[in-house]
Amino acid sequence: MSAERGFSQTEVMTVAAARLLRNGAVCFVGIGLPSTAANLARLTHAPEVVLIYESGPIGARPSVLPLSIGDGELSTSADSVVSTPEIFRYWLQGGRIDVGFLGAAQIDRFANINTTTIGPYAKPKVRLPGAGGAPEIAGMAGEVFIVLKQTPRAFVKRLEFITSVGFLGGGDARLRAGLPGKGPTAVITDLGILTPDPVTKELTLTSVHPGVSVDQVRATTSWELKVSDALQTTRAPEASELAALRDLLRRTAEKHGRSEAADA
Amino acid sequence: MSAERGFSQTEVMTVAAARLLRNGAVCFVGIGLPSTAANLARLTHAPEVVLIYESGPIGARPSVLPLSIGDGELSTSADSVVSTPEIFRYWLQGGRIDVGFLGAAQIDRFANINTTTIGPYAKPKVRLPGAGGAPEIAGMAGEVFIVLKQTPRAFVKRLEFITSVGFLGGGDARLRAGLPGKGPTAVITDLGILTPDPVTKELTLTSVHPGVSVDQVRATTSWELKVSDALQTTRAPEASELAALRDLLRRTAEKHGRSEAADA
Amino acid sequence: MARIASLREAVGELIRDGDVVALEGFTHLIPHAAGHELIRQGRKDLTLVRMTPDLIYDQLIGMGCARKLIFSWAGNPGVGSLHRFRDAVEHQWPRPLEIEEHSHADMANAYVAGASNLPFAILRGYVGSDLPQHNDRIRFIRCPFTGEELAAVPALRPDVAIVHAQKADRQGNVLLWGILGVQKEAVLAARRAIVTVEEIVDDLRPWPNACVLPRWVISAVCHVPGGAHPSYAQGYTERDNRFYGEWDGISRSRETFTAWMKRHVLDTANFEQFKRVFAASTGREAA
Amino acid sequence: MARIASLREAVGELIRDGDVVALEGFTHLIPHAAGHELIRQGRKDLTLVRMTPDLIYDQLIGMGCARKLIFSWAGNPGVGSLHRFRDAVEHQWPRPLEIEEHSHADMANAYVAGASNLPFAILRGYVGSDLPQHNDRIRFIRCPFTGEELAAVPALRPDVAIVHAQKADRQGNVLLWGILGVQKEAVLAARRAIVTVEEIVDDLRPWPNACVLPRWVISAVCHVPGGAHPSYAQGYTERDNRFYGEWDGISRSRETFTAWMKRHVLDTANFEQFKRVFAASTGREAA
Repeated sequence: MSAERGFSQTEVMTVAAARLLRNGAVCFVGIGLPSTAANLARLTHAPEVVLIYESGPIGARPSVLPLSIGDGELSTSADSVVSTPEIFRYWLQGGRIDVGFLGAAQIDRFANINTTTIGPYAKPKVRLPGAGGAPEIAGMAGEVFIVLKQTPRAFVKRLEFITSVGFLGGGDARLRAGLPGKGPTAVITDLGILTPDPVTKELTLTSVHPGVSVDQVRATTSWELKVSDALQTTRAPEASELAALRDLLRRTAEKHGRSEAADA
Repeated sequence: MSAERGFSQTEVMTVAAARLLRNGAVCFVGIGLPSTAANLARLTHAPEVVLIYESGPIGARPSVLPLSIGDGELSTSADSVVSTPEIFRYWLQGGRIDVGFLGAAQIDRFANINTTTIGPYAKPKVRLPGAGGAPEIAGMAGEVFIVLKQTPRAFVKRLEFITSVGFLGGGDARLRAGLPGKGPTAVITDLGILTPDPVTKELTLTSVHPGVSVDQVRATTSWELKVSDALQTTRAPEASELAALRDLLRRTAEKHGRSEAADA
Repeated sequence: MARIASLREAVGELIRDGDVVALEGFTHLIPHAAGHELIRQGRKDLTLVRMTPDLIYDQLIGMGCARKLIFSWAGNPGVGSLHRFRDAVEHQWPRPLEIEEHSHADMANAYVAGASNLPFAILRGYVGSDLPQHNDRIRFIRCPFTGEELAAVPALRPDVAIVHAQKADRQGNVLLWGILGVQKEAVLAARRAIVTVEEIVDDLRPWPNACVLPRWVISAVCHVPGGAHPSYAQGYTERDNRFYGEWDGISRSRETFTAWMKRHVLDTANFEQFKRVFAASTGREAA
Repeated sequence: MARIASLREAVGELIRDGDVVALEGFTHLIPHAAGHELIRQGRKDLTLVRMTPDLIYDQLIGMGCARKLIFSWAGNPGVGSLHRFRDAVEHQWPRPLEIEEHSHADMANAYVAGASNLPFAILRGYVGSDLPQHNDRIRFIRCPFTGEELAAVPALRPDVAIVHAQKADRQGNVLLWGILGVQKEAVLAARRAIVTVEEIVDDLRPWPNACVLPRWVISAVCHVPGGAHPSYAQGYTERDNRFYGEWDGISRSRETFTAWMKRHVLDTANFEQFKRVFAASTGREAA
């Protein structure tokens, strides 16, 4: 945490991601950073956001962050708990999701993501967990927010494996592939926010977090990063946002009995 | 009702049909005669029979006969009530039904049935209710029992419309069509029981009910009816079977407030 | 997001002449009151969709509201024929009725495909049946793995689905239970959805894995106690089996049918008035 | 028809070397005790199927029970990698592990197809993803009505499904609730099914439309209280989140893994003994 600013880079990332979620949106949430940001939104400006987890809960309102996608409180706090096939068939594929909130191990300049392998698929250097729900979330949600920390190993020039699709080769490639929805409209990192160029769909740095330099973002991106002419500085987290986030993380740690419970 | 025998033709039909259902069988039940026979079986020799109705109940144990396929007691007495799509997908198509119990408006010598139209489809003389669940019950159940009253208009030489399949053109035609299960193994009427010839699959009179002559059955069948060399006489309903049936119908009439509630 | 509205408003605003409308409910929870309101408001040229057209579709067809019927079993359960449906099909009265006919398994799967935003469903069905010869929306495809042939049917995507349920809360979340039929699938397959309910409560208090339709998939919730009559709502009303029998007589002739519809539906302003007239004409309560 | 049996008997009689076995449970109700019993009985050459292989599959893979894994997400939820899974894929230890990899939506649909006795499922999926290039069981077909292209995947039909549930009655009917995952579909898709339960009661007393698996689709019901540990059974036990964290350390090296498995699984006769050893080694209860 930066002493003079009073918040960490992870905190500003989480708050920035949470702010993007409009009140009333129906949001398909992955565990980890996406779940932290989505629940922070729900506890601050977006009390009517509808959180859907792939394990079955629709309209979950957990009092603490789930450590897993199937934690009991997701179920007991939800409007409805349906089977996992129903979640994927009637709700995600059904076209009822406004926002898919994803994490990623690696991302390229067109917001395609890899969560499968580092190195060749048949002989991986690092075997990652795999697809999970991401390919169809990325394909079917109205729009997609991606949250991950910005490092050269994560923001790569060329993905060795595309697990889930962003804008493919850019331009109208996604549209031509027949995918509904807008695709990834924001990538929120610990350093700033990247959004796709309206025409080329290449990720462009449109906001840097307070105290972060453009050079810092460039240095942690393996491709030659485009920077917006209208680059903004992310509004610093409000005291109320920080208080809500910290309170959520404190309650979560107490409940789960370990401090690393929440990875935000 | 025949005074000297002490039971009606409808009663002996219902009892004969009920007896065919073995204890523990999983039975997909249509409303009307099939439901009466299946519930009589459950209340007499087959307490462990599992009755499934297309509206959703699995393991229904109604105290009175349902007037409709969706009566409330089917639901409250069942082991489980699932959605109608689940009934047709996981349970019927899933191959979990031992016996499909059907009624019919018309039947031919290969036990194909018509419940769609009398007269041409586009200009029907009589418009019947249509297929309902029957085409897939007839196709997917392990075996099929068909219950209907024997009249020349019902037992026809050639169906103008095949709604649900028996043995198609006979012989191995059903097998060649790729249908699982044995098809209709018994047609139970108010006069006797017809079963398919093992080779030709043509319906053959194998049992006449007490007091019924073969000529009577022939006269109510529009094709030249085959009669088994080993023709039997249906065992007369036991006092206990008749008592259970009449008690069921009396309770049903009281519950539904009208005597025509049960059509058996 | 669901808004709480009168049935008159909901039908007036959400259903247009020519719409494809599915009123579902498998014997249980049939939205009869909503059907009456369609008749009162004189909706025309509707394509009506329903697995088991029963009395309410007989009424809509007999009153000339429908251009086409998509169905799988059209009868008066446990009683016999639907006379108005038959008169329309056999004698084109009061107007010709186009029919598109399926099996239950097909329609149930077609609703699932609609709810799942798939263009079609596959099923093991129709082998040896003559139905596919009369309905070109039943086709056959091969499994890309085993080569097996399976029936394929297009998804059902009605403009409007109407269902009846036991409870809603004040936000418009809906809880139903008992025989669920295809109601959830019909609501999710449709562009707009109207739900009539027995009761509106502060808190639904659903049990685990209860069938809840969230407020944001419903267009309007209408408080219409007894609105399933002569069908029923488990825990609230009993099925009026006698009326199903009586309908056979009422609907047998065009004259008695027309007179009954005028007195009970056209000349009543809403379902509350219908219930009063029904009680007066039968000597018993409609729900 | 389900019979009530010990877990040792059920695994001994119903699962053979080389079987395709699905242990399902989406974070909730994971049948860990049954997985331990497979290891104790030394089952080999299994094809393991599971949407989210977690600790129990890490253990089965690390102990050399599996020849192949069919999955969609293999990680320690909220913690990180499955080290034994990675060691098998990256270094073929203790034996090579063939993998067949899908997405969640695909596997969920494939279980539905299996439960529905269909040879394949269709879904809107995989567009732009590299997965189909590495898995020829993901294909594409055209809608016979609209011409749209859709993904097609073969049905999952395991030899055996194993799930954990809250309750059974003495006839073997099973009730589960909360996060249901794909358990019902897995049981119905499989040829044989084993259900471990928290409790066996005289009367299930299910609420309306509860998720009940009838006795006649289950091969054996085994009374194994806490048998989901470190997963949980809603209403009975809490998820042991600490153990998920600790597993990261235990499983990181082959040596600590092997020692842990020997002490906790190979050297214990059943789940009751496992619970005692676990309590001794951690100072807390396993469920």
